[in-house]
Amino acid sequence: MLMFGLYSAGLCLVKGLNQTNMDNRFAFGLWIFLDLTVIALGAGAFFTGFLLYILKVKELGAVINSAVVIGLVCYSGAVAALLVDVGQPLRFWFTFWYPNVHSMLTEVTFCITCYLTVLLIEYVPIVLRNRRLRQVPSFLIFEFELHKLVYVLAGVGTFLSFFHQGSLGGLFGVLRGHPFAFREGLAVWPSTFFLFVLSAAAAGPSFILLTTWLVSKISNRQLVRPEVLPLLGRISGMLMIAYVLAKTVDTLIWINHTSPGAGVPAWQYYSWKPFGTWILFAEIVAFGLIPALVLLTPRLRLRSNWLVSAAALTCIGIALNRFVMTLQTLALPTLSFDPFLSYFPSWQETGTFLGVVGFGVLVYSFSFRYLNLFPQERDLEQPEAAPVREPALAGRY
Amino acid sequence: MKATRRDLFKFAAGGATGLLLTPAPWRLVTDAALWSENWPGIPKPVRGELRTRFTHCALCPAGCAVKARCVGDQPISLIGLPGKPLCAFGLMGHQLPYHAGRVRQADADAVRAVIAKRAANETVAVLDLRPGRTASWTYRRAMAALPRGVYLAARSSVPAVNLDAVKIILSLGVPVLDGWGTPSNVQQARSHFRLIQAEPAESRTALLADQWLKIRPGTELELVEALATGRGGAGTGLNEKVIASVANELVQAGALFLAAEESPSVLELNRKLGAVGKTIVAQREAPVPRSWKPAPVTPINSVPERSIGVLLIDESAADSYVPWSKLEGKLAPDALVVTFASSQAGYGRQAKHLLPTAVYPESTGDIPPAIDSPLATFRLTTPLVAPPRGVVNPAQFIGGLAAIDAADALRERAGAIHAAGRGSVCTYADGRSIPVEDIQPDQFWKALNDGACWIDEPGGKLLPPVLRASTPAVVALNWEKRAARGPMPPLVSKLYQESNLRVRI
Amino acid sequence: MSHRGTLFFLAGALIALGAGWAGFPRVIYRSRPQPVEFSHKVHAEKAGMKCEDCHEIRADGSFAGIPRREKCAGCHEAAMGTTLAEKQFIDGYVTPQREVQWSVYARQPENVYFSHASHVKLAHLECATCHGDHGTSDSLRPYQEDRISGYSRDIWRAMKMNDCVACHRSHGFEKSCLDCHK
Amino acid sequence: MSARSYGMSIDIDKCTGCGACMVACAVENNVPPAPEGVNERKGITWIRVFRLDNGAEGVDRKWAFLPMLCQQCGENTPCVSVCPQQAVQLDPATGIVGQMPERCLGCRYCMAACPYHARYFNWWDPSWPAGMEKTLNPAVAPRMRGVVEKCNFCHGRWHAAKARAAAQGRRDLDPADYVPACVEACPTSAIRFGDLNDLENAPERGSFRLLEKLGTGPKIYYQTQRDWVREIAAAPGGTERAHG
Repeated sequence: MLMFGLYSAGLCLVKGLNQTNMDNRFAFGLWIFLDLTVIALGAGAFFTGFLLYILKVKELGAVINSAVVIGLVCYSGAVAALLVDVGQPLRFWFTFWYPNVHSMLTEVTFCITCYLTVLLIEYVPIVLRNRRLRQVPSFLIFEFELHKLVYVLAGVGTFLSFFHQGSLGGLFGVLRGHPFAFREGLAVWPSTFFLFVLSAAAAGPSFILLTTWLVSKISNRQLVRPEVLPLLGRISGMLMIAYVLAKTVDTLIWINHTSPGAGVPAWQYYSWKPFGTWILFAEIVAFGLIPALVLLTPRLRLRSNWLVSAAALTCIGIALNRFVMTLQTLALPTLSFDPFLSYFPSWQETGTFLGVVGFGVLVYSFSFRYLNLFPQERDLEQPEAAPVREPALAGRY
Repeated sequence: MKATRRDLFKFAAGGATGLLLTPAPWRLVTDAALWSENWPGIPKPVRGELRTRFTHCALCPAGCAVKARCVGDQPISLIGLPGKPLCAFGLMGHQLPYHAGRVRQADADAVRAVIAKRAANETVAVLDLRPGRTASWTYRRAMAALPRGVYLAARSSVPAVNLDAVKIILSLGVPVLDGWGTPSNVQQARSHFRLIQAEPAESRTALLADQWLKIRPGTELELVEALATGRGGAGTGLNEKVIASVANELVQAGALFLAAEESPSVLELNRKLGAVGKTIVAQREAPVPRSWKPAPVTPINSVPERSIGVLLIDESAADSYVPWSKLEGKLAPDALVVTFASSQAGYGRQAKHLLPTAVYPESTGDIPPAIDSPLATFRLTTPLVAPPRGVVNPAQFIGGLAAIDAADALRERAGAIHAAGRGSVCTYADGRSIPVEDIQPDQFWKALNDGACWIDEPGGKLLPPVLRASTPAVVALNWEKRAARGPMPPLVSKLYQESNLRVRI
Repeated sequence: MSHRGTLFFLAGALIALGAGWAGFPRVIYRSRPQPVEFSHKVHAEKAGMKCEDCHEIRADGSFAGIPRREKCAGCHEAAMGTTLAEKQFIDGYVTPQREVQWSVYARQPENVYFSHASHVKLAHLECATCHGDHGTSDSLRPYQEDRISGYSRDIWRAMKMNDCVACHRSHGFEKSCLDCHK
Repeated sequence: MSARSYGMSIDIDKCTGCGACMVACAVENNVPPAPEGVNERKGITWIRVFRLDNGAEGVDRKWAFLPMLCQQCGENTPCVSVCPQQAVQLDPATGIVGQMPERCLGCRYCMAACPYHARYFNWWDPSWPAGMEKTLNPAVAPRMRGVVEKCNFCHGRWHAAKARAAAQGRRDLDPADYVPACVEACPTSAIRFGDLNDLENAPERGSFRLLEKLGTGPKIYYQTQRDWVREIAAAPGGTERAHG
């Protein structure tokens, strides 16, 4: 999978982006959509860190390491995909050298790069807990020092990711040219900015919940105390409900005010098959409200299959939202005489992304194998970890 | 003492830190980005002094005046004269020499030898796809000189259309607004004639016409019959009312012109409706030297079956073509077919030999008066770029077969025109118009080469054309058909491929 | 122990510094001599010529750059002096009518549009302002080209974008990139 | 030098869809011909003529041609604010929205931002048939693969005009000095170009702009006497009428 990914990415880099099925209308394709999704799901890292270190929700200590690794995996993957996505990767540093401070993308790039480094630093102590490394005294000292830092890091991390999650939303909220995506701003940011933050925060815990559950199923070991997952669920649920409310309000404002203001009655967007109003319904109710309610109902929450499926729904809901923001926005015609277009990724695009996924799975499973991702695991005195089977994990996204 | 692994780490670390304090890494990063500005494959345009040169566009019989912007001697863009714009294809003309499908090499001498041998006792025929040029005269002289030479013209009779007198045009699939006549003339006349386009395809002319009769393919002549007789026409797919109203319009209109590919019934109807002599008039040609003894123009139909031993086709400048099926029958069993073309797209498929020719704007020659110019004109296409080695000049080649030196034919004709002393010459550089009798022959010749047009004086009444109603269906080339039959400038991809503007019909 | 460590560290640092500062510039630039030995000094002083006598601005505002052979041949059809350089030039280029393949020190990237006309005729800049003492130099130094970017080193000396911007800014001419880029 | 605000006024009724503007533009700005198998979705045409029809069938069916190019938006220009590295600029001196290929990262965010789809990405390395690179225009630099490009009102001609004026000692341009290629080439002079600040170029009454309500202040004005054309052209958001 990794090899295939590298090959397709190589094709795109050497032969150019003509290898993809993107075109002048679909300037963004599979990659951007999935990057957004992945980053949203990776948000678990910052938010758990936030809860644990800043709000002192101690129970989450059980999953923080795993969360950090997931965050690292998601972000590094996304960045890798982005480097293939741009036409001139050699010029990536221009953004730092000649930044355009008004551009959401600049904000995104800055925050993501910084946050990636933060994640790396947060990753170090986890690595250092590895038994063999612990034999080196100087590393031990280093780790100790680092531990004092971790609160700062968590703080910084939260701040950073808060911003870029938002800016990612802003990316499309500012598209004045696309009434379908354009939203009025609160302060300097369009409403999507805050919606994205909220949704990411909501999806993050759910995703951690999912992975933890999945890993424990695969390695059939109990990794965390039974109350941790429901807790994650509850957090996710609360945020989700908040998000759904906010989203509804925003949508109403948009339908009745923003969009008509730009000269387009909102119904027009949904007159294009297959994007009927059902997509709006699915986004807000089916994959928003319902899981949120499930997660907030204690009885259901305690049943693992309800819990897990609700979490899954949440993640899907977020993915759907990102899909709508990226691809549907571009698919909808703006001029009366241009057509509604559809787009299907080429195998090179898919391949590249699969490669990223493969990389993620690899990193995660190695960390799981050699590092102590779930501190409680040892307290629950389980037998020594069996090596994780790669493919079994592959279906995570 | 021995360096441990840790020391090596330290050493490397030191190296790294040190390197960061030097320009090297930063410079490499910058250079990588700069390299992306001119990595291999990005051509560098040639710089140099900008010059302006004039010529005439030879892509279609309109022969528009061309103002070429050149760097040094290389044209980099073409543009029309004020009030006389070029069409989309004329604007790309200077790229034609670089067409990928172009044929460049052939053994002309071997072919010449073969033809010469057979010409002694077989019928040699020349098919001219743009009659009325000086080259055409060379062909006719050569065929007259050969023992059994025949000169075939794609259009046996070249009538002119007096657009000023036209009040209504019924066009049977003729691209009146897209490659027919001189764009600027048609544009100006458009305001005072009504255009009815009878055509199956959704061509641009059809879209822009005042009325579009969407007839079934191949029912043009049935429509003509219906219009002439007032009966039938069901096969066209139009209802009687429409046909009747059109017929009525045609009769009412004082001066009309029925554009169509040559065919007896069309000419008949034109006569009947009184177009002939009023809007359809005789094409006038510029004077030619008295010493030139031309062979007659033979209508293709009157050529005996299986009689032609050697068929020479001049495709180098084609305005229309004769379907191969119409020619096949005339050829002797072992006939030798040689075509002069710049690509395989045309008759190249049927011909035994293809002799590569220069393309506009490499070629030297003249352009016959446009179909919408009742006055005789004489316009040269002076080459803007040098033709590649190995191309053949059809006129000189065919002239050579009959020991006629056609190298100076153009100049001789210019001399004859000057001797006639009629008309005036308009020079493009300064936009002046000088009566011919006021300038010397060599000045006249120089002016023509530097970009000027000789126009006959208006005087004299317009004569009705000599129309032979016995020629096969000749297919007029609109731009879509041209694109299919010959090389087009590479940038036509903008029109046909990268946008939905034009569709190949 | 730690001593040794620092030692190694410093050693590495020193070597890297040396390589980066001294070695790198030699490696990165490809250097080639000009085809003909030419002295601006001689032409300026002995022949008393001015820059624009050879490097003219055409009527359409474009800059002719380095004069072509005909221009040189105007004076050097036959040898005027006794120098070997001139003899070589005449035998090598004028007589066989070959163009000289000069390498232009100040050749800007393709995407730059620099108008000598506006800088000389409107802003009345001296040639020396940008070209330094090139006009009085006695010999042509070898042309140095960046191996990776393929640009002349002199751009990096005095004609970087920053240099242009600095001057434009100081005169309040900084409008947009498209002022100078194409 | 007084600040200008260059703009166009296009008479849809005069446009015959001949494509001269598209070709002249490609020739002037060194836009390469399409590589194998490129369609209208990946092709590069700084100006593109669209074919409109009134959706009726049979004899009532009517057509119009609408030349479409970068609308040079003058107010909160969508593509300028989104570019992460200042590769897009609204030149205050000319009102031209400029694209700097050598600065462009190729993120295509500006293309997503443009409501007129007037920005084009170099999906391929630029390539011309052997020998044809001799015909390139020295006033315009060919773009490299992986960057965005668009109409800049033939900025190379603006440079040339400035240089010509400078050679004559003039700082300011006369209207005749500077005309984009499409305007020069249009056989029916359907496209007019000029400084919108000058009175004679002020848009006529009844002329409209595309997607005005987005509030991007485009500087390309369109005219038509035909109501159905106005209705279609002015209406935002794809209607069922739109055909590929």
